[in-house]
Amino acid sequence: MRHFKDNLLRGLLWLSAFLSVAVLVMIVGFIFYKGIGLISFDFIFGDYSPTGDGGIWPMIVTTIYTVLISLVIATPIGILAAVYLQEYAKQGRLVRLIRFATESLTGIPSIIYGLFGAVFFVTTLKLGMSILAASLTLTIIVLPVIIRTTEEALKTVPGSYREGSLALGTTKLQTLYKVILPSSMPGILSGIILSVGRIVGESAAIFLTAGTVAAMPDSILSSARTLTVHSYLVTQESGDIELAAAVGIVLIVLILVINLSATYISKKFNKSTNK
Amino acid sequence: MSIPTTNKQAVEIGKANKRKYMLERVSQRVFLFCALLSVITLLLIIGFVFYKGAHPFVAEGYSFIDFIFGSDWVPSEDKFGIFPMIVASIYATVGALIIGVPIGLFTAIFLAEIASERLAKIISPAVQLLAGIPSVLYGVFGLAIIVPFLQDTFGLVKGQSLIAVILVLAIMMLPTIVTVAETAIRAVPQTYREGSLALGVSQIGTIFKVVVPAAKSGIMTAIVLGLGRAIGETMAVILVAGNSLIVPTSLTDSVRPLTTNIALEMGYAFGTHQEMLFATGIVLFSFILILNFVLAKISAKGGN
Amino acid sequence: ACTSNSNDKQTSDGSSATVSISGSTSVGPLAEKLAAKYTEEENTNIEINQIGSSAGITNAISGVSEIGMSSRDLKEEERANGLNEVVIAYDGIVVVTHPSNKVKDLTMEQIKQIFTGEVTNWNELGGDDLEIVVVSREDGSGSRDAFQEIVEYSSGELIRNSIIASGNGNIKTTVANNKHAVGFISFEYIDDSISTIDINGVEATAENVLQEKYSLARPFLFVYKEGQLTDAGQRFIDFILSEDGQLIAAEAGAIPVK
Amino acid sequence: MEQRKKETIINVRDLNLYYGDKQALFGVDLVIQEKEVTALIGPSGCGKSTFLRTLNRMNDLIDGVKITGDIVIDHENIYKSNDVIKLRTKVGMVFQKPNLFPMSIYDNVAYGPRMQGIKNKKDLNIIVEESLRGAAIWDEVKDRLKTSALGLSGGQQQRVCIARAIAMKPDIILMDEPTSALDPISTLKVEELITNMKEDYTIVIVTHNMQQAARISDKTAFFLNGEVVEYDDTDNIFSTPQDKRTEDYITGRFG
Amino acid sequence: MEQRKKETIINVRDLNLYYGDKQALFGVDLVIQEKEVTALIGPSGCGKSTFLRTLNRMNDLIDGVKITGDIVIDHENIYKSNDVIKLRTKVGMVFQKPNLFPMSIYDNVAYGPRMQGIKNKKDLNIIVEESLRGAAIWDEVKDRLKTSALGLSGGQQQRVCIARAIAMKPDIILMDEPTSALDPISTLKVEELITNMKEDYTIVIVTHNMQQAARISDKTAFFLNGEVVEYDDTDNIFSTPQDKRTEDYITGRFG
Ligand SMILES: Nc1ncnc2c1ncn2[C@@H]1O[C@H](COP(=O)(O)OP(=O)(O)OP(=O)(O)O)[C@@H](O)[C@H]1O
Ligand SMILES: Nc1ncnc2c1ncn2[C@@H]1O[C@H](COP(=O)(O)OP(=O)(O)OP(=O)(O)O)[C@@H](O)[C@H]1O
Ligand SMILES: [Mg+2]
Ligand SMILES: [Mg+2]
Ligand SMILES: O=P([O-])([O-])[O-]
Repeated sequence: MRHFKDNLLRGLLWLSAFLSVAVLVMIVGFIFYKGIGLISFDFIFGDYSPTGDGGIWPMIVTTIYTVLISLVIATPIGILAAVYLQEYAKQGRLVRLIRFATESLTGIPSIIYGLFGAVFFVTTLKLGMSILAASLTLTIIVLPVIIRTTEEALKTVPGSYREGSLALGTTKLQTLYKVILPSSMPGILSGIILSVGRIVGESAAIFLTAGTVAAMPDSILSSARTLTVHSYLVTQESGDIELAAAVGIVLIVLILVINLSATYISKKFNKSTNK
Repeated sequence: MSIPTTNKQAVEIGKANKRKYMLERVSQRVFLFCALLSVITLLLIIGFVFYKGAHPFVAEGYSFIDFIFGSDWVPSEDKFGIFPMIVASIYATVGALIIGVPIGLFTAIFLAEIASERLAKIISPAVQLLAGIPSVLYGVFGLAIIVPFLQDTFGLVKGQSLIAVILVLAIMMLPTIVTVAETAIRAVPQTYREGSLALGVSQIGTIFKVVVPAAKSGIMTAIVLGLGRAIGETMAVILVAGNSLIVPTSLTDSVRPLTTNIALEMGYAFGTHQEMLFATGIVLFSFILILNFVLAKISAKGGN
Repeated sequence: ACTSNSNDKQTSDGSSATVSISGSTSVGPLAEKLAAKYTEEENTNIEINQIGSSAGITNAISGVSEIGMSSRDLKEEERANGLNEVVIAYDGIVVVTHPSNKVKDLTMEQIKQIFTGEVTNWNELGGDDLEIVVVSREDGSGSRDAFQEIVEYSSGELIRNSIIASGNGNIKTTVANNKHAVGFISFEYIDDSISTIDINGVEATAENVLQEKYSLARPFLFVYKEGQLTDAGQRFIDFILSEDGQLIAAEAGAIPVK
Repeated sequence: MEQRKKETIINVRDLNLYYGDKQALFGVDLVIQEKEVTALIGPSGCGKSTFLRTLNRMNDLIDGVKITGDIVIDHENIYKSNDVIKLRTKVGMVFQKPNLFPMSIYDNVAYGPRMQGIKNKKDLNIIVEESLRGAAIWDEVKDRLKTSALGLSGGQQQRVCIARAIAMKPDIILMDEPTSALDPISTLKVEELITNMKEDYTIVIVTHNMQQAARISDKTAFFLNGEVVEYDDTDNIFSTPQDKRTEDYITGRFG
Repeated sequence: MEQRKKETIINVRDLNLYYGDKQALFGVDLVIQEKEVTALIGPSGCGKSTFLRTLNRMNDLIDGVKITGDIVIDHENIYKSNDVIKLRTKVGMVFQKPNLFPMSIYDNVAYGPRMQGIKNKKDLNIIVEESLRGAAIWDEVKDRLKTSALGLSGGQQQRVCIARAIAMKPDIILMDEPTSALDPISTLKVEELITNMKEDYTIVIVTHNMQQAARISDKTAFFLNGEVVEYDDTDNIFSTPQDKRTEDYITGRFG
């Protein structure tokens, strides 16, 4: 009986993993199958042309800008907020409020962020439709993700590390950046990787704040079009699935590169602290 | 005689340490400020949405009850009822949870506990990659593969349906759930596993009775984040939902969830129509807040 | 960089001015093509954001953009803000079905019956015994407004369980993948994946529109606030209305003003 | 001694164990009689824990561990059979550091029996009480059985760990310094317990406390650098060690 | 005894400690002389660890802990001063379970000094070597200083923990059963070390090993249920305990 239940559960575990992987293979396979025909040097590095035979280089550059700016702002704020919640705050009303706020933020549809960004950053703060306004909106979107994952990572650091360090007459701050943060780095990093995904994949919030200008941005105050917004417009308006998929291939490769570099950095980090 | 542990009046603090304490105090303020930023933005967003969305009810004499329970949404004829969308949102979210959560958690367990390190090292990053695929592409995939598949396999007149939405959302929440839950499960101390295995408990028994419960908090986070993705998703859903304005009675009906309604019409809306879309946002908000509240209660109960 | 209109951008040393335009996603592609041609010769920077007609009009009113693009007529409240409008081209709308559909010709009345749910099977119209699946655009869409006005039914009459697709491309993909479906799109988007329906025996072509034989058409508008249009903006509009500009519009699938 | 007539229950032959490239056990031969207490002593890092963990295959969990040689328990070559669950039900274990689960005290002790299918509340209550009494902790926890086990002090936790192992009624119990976190009174209780348990169980215990080894064990094995230097009746080891190194170690302690 | 002339370094008066509602220490009074070894003994859960942790305010880390009473260390009321850093630099600690950081052995030992601003490599090298020698672990780890400290066996890890505390050159060192995870040889070395350290440091040690208390300590305090039952010269405690409960406890051990 026990055996049967075990085997059933084990079977379900394998089945679930298989399904997840199968879905992944199907989606990525679909995107590559549809889009690979359009991929060429000119497509990736060429300038955009509205007649359809141009490239997507301006969108690639815009996408990289948004990822970098959003992360540069959101990562430190998110980590520090998580540190406050886990390491400093006494469990109480304030913490519950902050947690509740963070959790609620994760559930807000991006379209609402987009509308908010369009009114607050674009109009009220007079940033105009721009990469900066979009990045600030994205910062709000990924902040909860970074906070939550960092909190979980911090929780896994054994209390004995904190005691060991504090008993040596170090401050909380020293303990934090010498012992606690290094030990929770892999968890924090997975949060950042999730955030990159969210930023790169966002469309609704971006096109309301950065617009859809299909040209190389002059500065972060320029209005511009990210890869995802591009594939969104292409799908909605021209129904050109091949083109949307081709942009998708570029997106996937871009995400892959970002993830691999993040993993590489985390490995280096671990080497210098652990081994 | 009592000595409070947090004594405010400083008594002779070492010179070298003064700077450290200063830094400590300053940094704590900075940390607090960062933590409060999410509260501030939440308040700003709520304020903004409510300001816009409450206007028709406060100033233009529309009835909120009619808005919630009305089943006609014809903006050009001044009819704003979102009942079908509320029902659609609930069905779609619950459906996606029912499919996505077990598969996601089981995949996470598989990767953390069952798969060889080699296999996990290949699959985990691949699943993380899925998290990065833009939702539009999921929508395209849904429109080009899932919708025709449903049409052909079940002989439907149209594949744009509640079930298509559920499938797409379930797929979309997978990577988040798998990644976060896997991290949490891996973090469970090895001593728990040893303790259980040494009692002659099978690996599977150990996983489900000791390891998973010990990772509960992280798993809840995974579900909350996955749920967030499902509720907040618009672009993929627009493409596969069909967006019909009917109260769904079967999985094969076309539906229009709340988010979709906002995204679909916001670019074209003006005046009261636009404000009603913000009002839809308020309903969505309440929906999310209630869900978070329920989840928090559940996880608190489990914590005892 | 488009909060301010082009006045601020125009510098005395003769470097390029910027004209910011935002609005309809139907007008957007045409505007992009016109701008591409125009900026080849003129030292002007034209920013085009495709964010929907209403958003574009709002931007034109608030000054976020210099010019708004609309694929529908202005509403009373919008006009009240002192907006000017220029028709830059017309756009034909065509009813489309799955290529396998035998029905090739319908009357206006039949189209109305389809979209209001009076007719629910293709065999009532001489086609196969297949249920009809209606695909429409979202409420507020310029295309839908125009279509309903000409076919003469209201949003409230639209059959309830119709699929609502959020763009020309989306309608096209949906119809191309469903042998039950019928929808409507702009002329620009016609291709082999769908089949087009003649109305009262008249084919959907630009020529037939110009000769007023084919009535499913609506204007593409540029709107701007009185006094806010810059020289650069004015010159761009002039270019569009010129012979060269209208030629480009025709090539792009739109119907010239003259 | 009359125990001599007892049967061999564990037979270890030429056991080598490697952590990756690093060898931790070198050709260990050891024959353990049933219903005796066998003590493993030796300096830190000599491989006592490692050896102990081979007996219920807990080393299987560590990546890169390689084992050669044979261990026969109850006529079955445990590294040839695949039924680790049966093995571990038969061979219980108490670890060096308490490793209670994040559940209530009751649930910790009832965990093993429950997983074996015992559902009846009364049966479970009896098992839990008996086991906790057996581990000399019943009186301290009987009023808080439903509170989290992690709120106990280290010593209390370790005794609940022992109770948890006892609850499975195994044939053999492996103990890795089970009393190193206990106070003398509890230690004494546990030692008494071990002496009593000898009637029913075979016990293999790692200890640093030579007095303890002398007090409770029948046989003692002295480990050094992954080898068994000397293995004999406990009396002989402590009175007339054969090997110079054993003598050094023992006298070093009491010298 | 000549130590009598030594000065009081720790003076505890009427100390009560509560974990939330639960009182764990009851009116503890204790005067500790400098450059002596004071042993705290008592059954499991009696509050020894809790008391020890009040001396460097490690209990501050636990939510809901409330303390009343006074602890004066080196003429300073430590719960009136806000400088915990200074306090903890002056009062080092070794824990019951080894708690090395996931860094190299070298970095673990150099951690404290580095945090105090010592950057010079040569100075650090000297401190690390001296501390490791002091903890009787230098020979075992000198060739792998740069490898992870978590790869060491429990006993080795605990000795590195002691080295880490020594590296801070504190006045007072608190030790919570520091040798419970050590084998006899290392234990002996550490005991010797403690006896030597007495020249420079004041040591407060929690131990379950009464022999150890007798061997190394000058004073012994016997705790029971959060109270100090008896506190006196170690010789007196073990030869002529005044309180019946002390006697029971001690004889229970050796009875
Ligand atoms: N997981 C592991 N990977 C690599 N080496 C290990 C591992 N566990 C133990 N070792 C090494 O194997 C040797 C034996 O370790 P073991 O823990 O068996 O010693 P021990 O006799 O139990 O010591 P102690 O008395 O301190 O518990 C030690 O040198 C240790 O460093
Ligand atoms: N964090 C805590 N919260 C609540 N109660 C606690 C906590 N830590 C310890 N206690 C309780 O306080 C009492 C004293 O515990 P303490 O750890 O000081 O005992 P001890 O004498 O050190 O025992 P041992 O010898 O087992 O280490 C015990 O009853 C214990 O259950
Ligand atoms: Mg060991
Ligand atoms: Mg203790
Ligand atoms: O041109 P529309 O996108 O408004 O139909």
